[in-house]
Amino acid sequence: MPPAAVPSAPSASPARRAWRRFRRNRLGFWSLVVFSTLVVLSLFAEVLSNDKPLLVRYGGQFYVPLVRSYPETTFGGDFQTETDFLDPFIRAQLSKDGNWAIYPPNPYGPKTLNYFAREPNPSPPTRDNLLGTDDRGRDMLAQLVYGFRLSVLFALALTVMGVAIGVATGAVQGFFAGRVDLAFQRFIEIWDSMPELYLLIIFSAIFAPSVALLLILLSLFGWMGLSNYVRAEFLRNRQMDYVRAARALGVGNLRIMRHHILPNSMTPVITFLPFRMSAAILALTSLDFLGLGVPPGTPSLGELLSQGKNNIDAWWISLTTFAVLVATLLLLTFMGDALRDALDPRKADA
Amino acid sequence: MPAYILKRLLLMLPTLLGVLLVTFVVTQFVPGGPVEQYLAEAKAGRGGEGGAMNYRGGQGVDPKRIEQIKALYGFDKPPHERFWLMLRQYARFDLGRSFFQNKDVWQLIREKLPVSVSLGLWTFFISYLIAVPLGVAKAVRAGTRFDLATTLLILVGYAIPGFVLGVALLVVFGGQLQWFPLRGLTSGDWDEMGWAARIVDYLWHIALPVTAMVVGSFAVTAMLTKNSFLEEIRKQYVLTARAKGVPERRVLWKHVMRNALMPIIAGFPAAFLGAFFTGSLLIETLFSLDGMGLLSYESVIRRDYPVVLGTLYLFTLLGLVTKLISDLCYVLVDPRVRFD
Amino acid sequence: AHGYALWGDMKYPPGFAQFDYVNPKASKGGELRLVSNLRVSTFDKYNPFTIKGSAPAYLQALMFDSLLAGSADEVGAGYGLLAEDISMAPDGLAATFRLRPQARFHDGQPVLAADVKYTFDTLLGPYTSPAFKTALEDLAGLDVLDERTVRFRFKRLNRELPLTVGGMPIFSRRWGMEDGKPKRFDAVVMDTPIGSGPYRIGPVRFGKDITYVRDPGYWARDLNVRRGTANFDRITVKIYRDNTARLEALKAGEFDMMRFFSAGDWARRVNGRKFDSGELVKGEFKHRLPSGFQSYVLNTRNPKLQDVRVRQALGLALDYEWMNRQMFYNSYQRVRALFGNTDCESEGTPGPQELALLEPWRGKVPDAVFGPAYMPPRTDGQNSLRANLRQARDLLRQAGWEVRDGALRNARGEPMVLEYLDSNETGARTVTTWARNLEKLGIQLVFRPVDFALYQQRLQKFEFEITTLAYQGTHTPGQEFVDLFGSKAADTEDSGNHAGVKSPAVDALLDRMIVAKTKAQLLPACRALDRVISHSHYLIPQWTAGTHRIVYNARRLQPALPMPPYAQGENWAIDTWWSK
Amino acid sequence: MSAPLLDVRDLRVAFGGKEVVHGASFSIAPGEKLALVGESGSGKTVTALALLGLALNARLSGSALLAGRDGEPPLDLVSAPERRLLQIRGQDIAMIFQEPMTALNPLYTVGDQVAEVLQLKQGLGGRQAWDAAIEALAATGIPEPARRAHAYPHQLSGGQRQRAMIAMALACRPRLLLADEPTTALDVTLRVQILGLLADLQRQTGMAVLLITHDLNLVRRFADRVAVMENGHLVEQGAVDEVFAAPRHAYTRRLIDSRPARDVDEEAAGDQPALLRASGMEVGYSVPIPGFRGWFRRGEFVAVRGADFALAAGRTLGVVGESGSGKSTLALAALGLLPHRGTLDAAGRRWTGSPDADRGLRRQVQVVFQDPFSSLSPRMTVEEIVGEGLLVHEPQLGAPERRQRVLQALADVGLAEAQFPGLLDRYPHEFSGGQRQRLAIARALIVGPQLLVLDEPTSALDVTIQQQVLQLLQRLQREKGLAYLLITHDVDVIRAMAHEVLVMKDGQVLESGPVEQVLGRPSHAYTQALVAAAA
Ligand SMILES: Nc1ncnc2c1ncn2[C@@H]1O[C@H](COP(=O)(O)OP(=O)(O)OP(=O)(O)O)[C@@H](O)[C@H]1O
Ligand SMILES: Nc1ncnc2c1ncn2[C@@H]1O[C@H](COP(=O)(O)OP(=O)(O)OP(=O)(O)O)[C@@H](O)[C@H]1O
Ligand SMILES: [Mg+2]
Ligand SMILES: [Mg+2]
Repeated sequence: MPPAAVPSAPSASPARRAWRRFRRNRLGFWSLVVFSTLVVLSLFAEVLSNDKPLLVRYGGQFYVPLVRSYPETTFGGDFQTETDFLDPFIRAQLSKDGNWAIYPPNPYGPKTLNYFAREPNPSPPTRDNLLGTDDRGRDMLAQLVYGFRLSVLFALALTVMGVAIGVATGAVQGFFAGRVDLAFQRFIEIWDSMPELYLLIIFSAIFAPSVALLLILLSLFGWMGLSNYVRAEFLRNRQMDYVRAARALGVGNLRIMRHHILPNSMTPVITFLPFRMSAAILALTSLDFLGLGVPPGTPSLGELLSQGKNNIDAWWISLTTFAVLVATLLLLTFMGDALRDALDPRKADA
Repeated sequence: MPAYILKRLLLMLPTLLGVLLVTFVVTQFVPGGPVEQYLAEAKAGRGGEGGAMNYRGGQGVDPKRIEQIKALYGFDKPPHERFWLMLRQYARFDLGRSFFQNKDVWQLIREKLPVSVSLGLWTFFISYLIAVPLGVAKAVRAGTRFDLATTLLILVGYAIPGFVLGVALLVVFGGQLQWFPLRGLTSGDWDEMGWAARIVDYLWHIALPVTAMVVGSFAVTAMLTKNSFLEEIRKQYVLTARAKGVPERRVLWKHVMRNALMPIIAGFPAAFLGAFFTGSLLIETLFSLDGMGLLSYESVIRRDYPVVLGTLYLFTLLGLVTKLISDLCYVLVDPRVRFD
Repeated sequence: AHGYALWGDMKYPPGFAQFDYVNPKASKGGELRLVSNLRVSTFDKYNPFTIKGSAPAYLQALMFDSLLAGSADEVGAGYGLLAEDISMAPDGLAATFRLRPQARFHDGQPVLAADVKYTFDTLLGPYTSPAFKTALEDLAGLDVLDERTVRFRFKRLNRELPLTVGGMPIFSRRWGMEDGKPKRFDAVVMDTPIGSGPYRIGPVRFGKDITYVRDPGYWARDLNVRRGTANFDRITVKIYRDNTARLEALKAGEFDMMRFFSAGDWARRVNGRKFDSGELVKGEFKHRLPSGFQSYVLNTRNPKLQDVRVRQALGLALDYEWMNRQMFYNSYQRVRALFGNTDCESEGTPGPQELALLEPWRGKVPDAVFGPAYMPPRTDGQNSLRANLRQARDLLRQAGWEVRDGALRNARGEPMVLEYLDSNETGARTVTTWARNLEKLGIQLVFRPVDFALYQQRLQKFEFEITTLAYQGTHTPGQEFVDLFGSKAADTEDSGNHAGVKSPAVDALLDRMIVAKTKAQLLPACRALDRVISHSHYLIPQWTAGTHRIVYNARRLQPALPMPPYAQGENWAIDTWWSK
Repeated sequence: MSAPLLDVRDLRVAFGGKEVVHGASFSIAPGEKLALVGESGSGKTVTALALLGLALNARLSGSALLAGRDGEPPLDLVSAPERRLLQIRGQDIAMIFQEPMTALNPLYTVGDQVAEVLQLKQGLGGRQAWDAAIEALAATGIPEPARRAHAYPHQLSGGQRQRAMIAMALACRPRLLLADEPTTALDVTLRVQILGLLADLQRQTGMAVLLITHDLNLVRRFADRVAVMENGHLVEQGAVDEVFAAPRHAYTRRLIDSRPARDVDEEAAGDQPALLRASGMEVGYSVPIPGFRGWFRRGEFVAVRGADFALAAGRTLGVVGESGSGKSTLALAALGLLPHRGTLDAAGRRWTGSPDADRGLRRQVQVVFQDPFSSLSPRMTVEEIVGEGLLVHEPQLGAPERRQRVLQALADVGLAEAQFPGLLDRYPHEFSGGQRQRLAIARALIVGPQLLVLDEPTSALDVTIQQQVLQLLQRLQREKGLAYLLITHDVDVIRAMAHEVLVMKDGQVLESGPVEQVLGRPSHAYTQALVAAAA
């Protein structure tokens, strides 16, 4: 056997090699770095953007409001409920003799109203609110940070759910074909033309809105397109020799689907992944008008967008949101490209 | 083949029945309906031009009147009977009359068509006309700076939600600069215009809404085109064509194109017909256009069940037929494909 | 008589020349371009009365005359338009109208008693909007006495009813006639209405705009109630579906006048070149229309809201001054109580007549009722929000609610969580601040938007805790208040008593109110009721605009200034302005 | 020898810095037939493509002078501008590609594709070009060319497609034809026909042919001279007879020696019980019936009718027959992957069709498929592929033990970690064809079967590798007493491997019996033709 006929010898596990292929796509790799940094940062949003100080020294004692909540009475206030550290009264208390407090870089939380703003809401960028406020007087920067977190996590979850359902149903149809396929296709056709809006209205009559409910409802209807693609791939791949080979080996259907056909049918899934993600981000807001969106007041990019539309003169709302959205989408797309490379072992790694 | 087509047509029956049944059942559980809305109106007293709620007290509406109203909307019969009546009606392609408008559903659809067709078709054509060549160019120049730059561009376009872009366009080009009109499909003096002027006027009116709709639609098509082109370009027959001495341009546009665009071409009829009936609620509202998007949204929200069910019936039917046509197109475009 | 007034005190004497607020020498001609303000912003019929479909904006007002015409500088009065004489039966249970012989429909035929009867029969028939039936609930019947005389019979004494019937549009029997036979009224759709009003339908583009043209031979053009009105030759109503587009169109000069309801729009977005050049003018016209009572309604069926101290505490947390400054650009006034801007409003300490009505209920109503009139808490001046919240905290403590484990809890440890129900999300913006302040008290206010139909359903069944309702004000409160605050209504699903008010004191005062025969009897009852309701904190008053905000094109339009105090926004302009 | 038509000097081709052809020099005279041989991946196709300027993304150096027409100066193909090359292609130099299915555009009729060259190169109008295309198709011996011209590639048989390819290449009467393995995809009988055809055409037009192949039988029959390529080096060239008689280079020798050799246990089966026995076995595919009846029922196409055979341990039953005769169908049925009628005993049991019930039997009957590449899941590593059988049949094994067994099985087929670092984590595409076939064999062997069904185990491999695989199979049979059901259409392979033979045509077993009898004294006309073609 002439050794030269064999490509250079790698000796790393498949996962490592996939990772290497991923890294070879520089754009994708750096997108991943930036994106994960952003996500991780947003996971620690509470430290970065919060109305609670990180550390307070009051009356000779230390307090960590970020972790524990202290009633206002602790700092000489009136109320037993949690302290509002933006309140001038409390601020005054905390800057009296020897007391001090360390605030996060952006001293607003996701729901904090800048109650003591000078400008009417929405206010353009000022020194207090670097990116301005939204139409309720909440700090835009905080909104973006928390909105990004919620939107991305939600989109991830929705995408995962959609892909899971889509792949599973597509796989079943494609793999078993014949009658199963025929029946399932009819089912999809019917399901597809369900009056979603009515179902949502009915649901909203029964349940209070929550992100989880929204996730479930949107997942119920978001899988059909993908399912068809996966089905087509499965229909094609089930005829392949390697499937036959696995059958001849006595491998069960489930394992054939999972280990043999599925990895080779993922192209459409990955191609549409970034688009699905961004669609999911926008979907967050699509049901707001029914009162079915995320619980009101929850910061989300979608809500900011519709605020931007309603307050077109408040450019700082739409522009910043839009920037975040585009950046996210670009990062996702580049990552998707790299992922496709990574999952294709035929691409040379190293 | 005729046998196959007939078989597919027959398969539509259970699907249609299923769709109608499911929707009908669902509507039974939706809160609020025309009768309830009638009662609410009765309670609010004279609505009209005052706008705000002018409260007149709710001493209750005469039960006899309620029965009358129920009969007016056909709710005096039990559901199964209504369903059966509806099916009989649909079998004759009678889509019924709107609860809230003095029109039958056919007429409503016909009225909304010009807008939907304008928006849909132009969006469809422009997005294909730009996205497909762009995808090809990207494929040929894969990995170059051009590829990257255009990717960036179309993704930015994709990321702007149509309604936000629409508002921005409206304010800047319609309001501030006044280059484009703010509403409608045509100008007021349309009827007095000559042919050329009419065409110009029409294009002038749809420029903004179509732009708002089109910008986001490049990305997916362009990317899809690019990927399938890249796939095809590596195939052996391309080499054969080159070896024959076929110039590069011809190789691309004649040999590769047809293969690469197979899925897109085959999807054409569905997308094309879809363009007739899909509306965009937000764009239509924004530019004061009266199209399908608004109709379907309003009928859902106002519980105009005949419109909801009638359009659903029609569109499902059309959708199934176009799916069949799509499949047949596949056979036309790709001689290898066979369905029977 | 030449007119009718609720309490018999008409401002204009018989044979008056014209209303004071019109310019009899206003030039006639020109065009007024308006934008449709209807929610369903298209039209598919010319019949404004049927259930199905929607008619173009302003059609009813411009094309149909009524028996009486109101004046905009006086309340509760109407002067003969189609009718030259109105006479009341001594018991007030019938009103007889005699029609003017010169009154003509658009088809040139005289307006006769038969037409009036036909109109009312139709409006009360099965094919028209139920709203007419509701409004004419107390109408017992209508007799044609002779060719030009009709008599309306009433089921019970209702001082407003002559004005109500007098304000109904009158149309011809021949409208919708086909081959000499009348069509079913709901089939009268695109048939051009045969009214007797100053305008007729001109060029129409469906879904886009409609133009009304002035009838040069309008029979009443020199009548005193019409003199100086209907000055424009053409009135075009354009349809824009979207707020942004409408605003841009205004700035672009697509129409001449537009009324604004949004404070944000008014303050931030109504600007641009045409404003700088003075072509477009932002006019704020102060009116004296009843302020109504737009309020947060607290549903006292909910055990948590049964204690008046809790309700008062909730109101103390509402920082209206902040909202007005931060969100409304200081453009609103606080609603004070039920009868703002009317004679029925309570002021100062109760007078002797009021005391007489209230005294029997001492102890059963809050003591504050006997003190000064209700004033919503303020947060400017010496009263800061913190002070209000402190007071609220004390009230809650008295009511048995204390903060424990980060939430306000009662003795059983139940947290105070309230749900605010709304039919869309725009309300969230204003509720947010309130919720924030309530949080300081340990109260969680959950915003719950639902689909409109569902919202109505839940309101009908009183399945809500807090919501916003905007009640329109009135100068002549009557029967409807029984439905709003009466004990019986509290137990009737579908009634207007959303707050669930069940108080014998209120019932008694309502009783006094509706049996009042004279203004002197009515006013103390109203004022006393006002005190009881507002001091019981069923409603947390919101805000109201004291002005009409109107942008108009000063190059094309000449406003008829000053505005009469009871003018209704754009109708004032349509009626009395003229073209430059 | 007249002045060369094409003179290639020190041609080097590099892809992205990696040189794959290292300085090839050769020349072709007009009317000459030069064969370029060498195993897969040695650089033959790349050399040919380089001559046409079609080696995309490749860096070329050296020179390739093509003599000018009618006394024009010669043209260096390596440095010629694209514009000139465009004229040359199809006109002066034409190429026939390896794979006729993928080399034709699936969406155009073959007539269109042939006519396109004529239109482009000879400036014919549409009508004329079409007629000329039909003529060209006719010249290749396609029956009913006028009708076939309207056919799409997929509607033609492999042989017809190859002819269409040839017609396309020859349409403009090029001076040089580059024929890249024009026959690999074809049946033995067709192969002979096509070469005859090429020879005829060449005689008529006097064109030179560069025949690329790794089939030495072909070379011997067809070519005047031969050039041998190994790893991008042209190691030897000369007249065919000379090179074959006295190969100077070791590699050439190896190529020539790689005809399959028989090395099997010849002991008669005797009383050994049959591992696989079929009698009257019929296998059918359900196919749609056209017309109205087809809505409710499906018809049946019987692909194997009434096959009887028996196979004992340690023996090989060879199945030969032309393409589509039902060989693979027979094999699939024997594997229980297709339902059948008649009786079929596999290791004394019957297939039930349920994966669970059949599991025991699966362990004893294993299979190696025709195309090694497509029968290996492209996204599974060697360890997963080979170890999967253990997962299914010996789930109790722990990971380290399983890995041990996998390594053992790979060693059995001659793949060792020492030779291929990181062997277990590689993917199939990282192996050569022969190695892949070994993987497939290892996958089958690891579960310890007694019977191996081999569906054309060597057809996708080149000669040297084919030989290795056959030797491996022979060794395994000797050592483990495996029985083989060997399907092939290569008579040489049957000769080397089989004890008994089954000849199939149109689903029917034409004849069967011991190998010497069937191949030595073929009684059936078809068998005779088969044997003759392979000589
Ligand atoms: N486009 C390319 N990019 C990089 N390497 C290539 C390219 N095309 C061919 N090669 C490499 O060049 C070498 C020679 O390939 P070539 O196709 O000429 O082999 P061959 O002799 O024709 O083999 P076969 O008999 O399998 O057809 C191989 O190692 C192959 O991997
Ligand atoms: N799934 C199928 N449905 C219908 N007919 C089929 C199917 N598979 C194969 N056939 C037909 O069965 C016959 C035998 O096919 P089979 O694959 O067994 O041939 P083969 O002898 O293996 O040919 P080759 O040498 O080309 O591999 C052929 O005529 C083929 O067209
Ligand atoms: Mg090759
Ligand atoms: Mg086969």
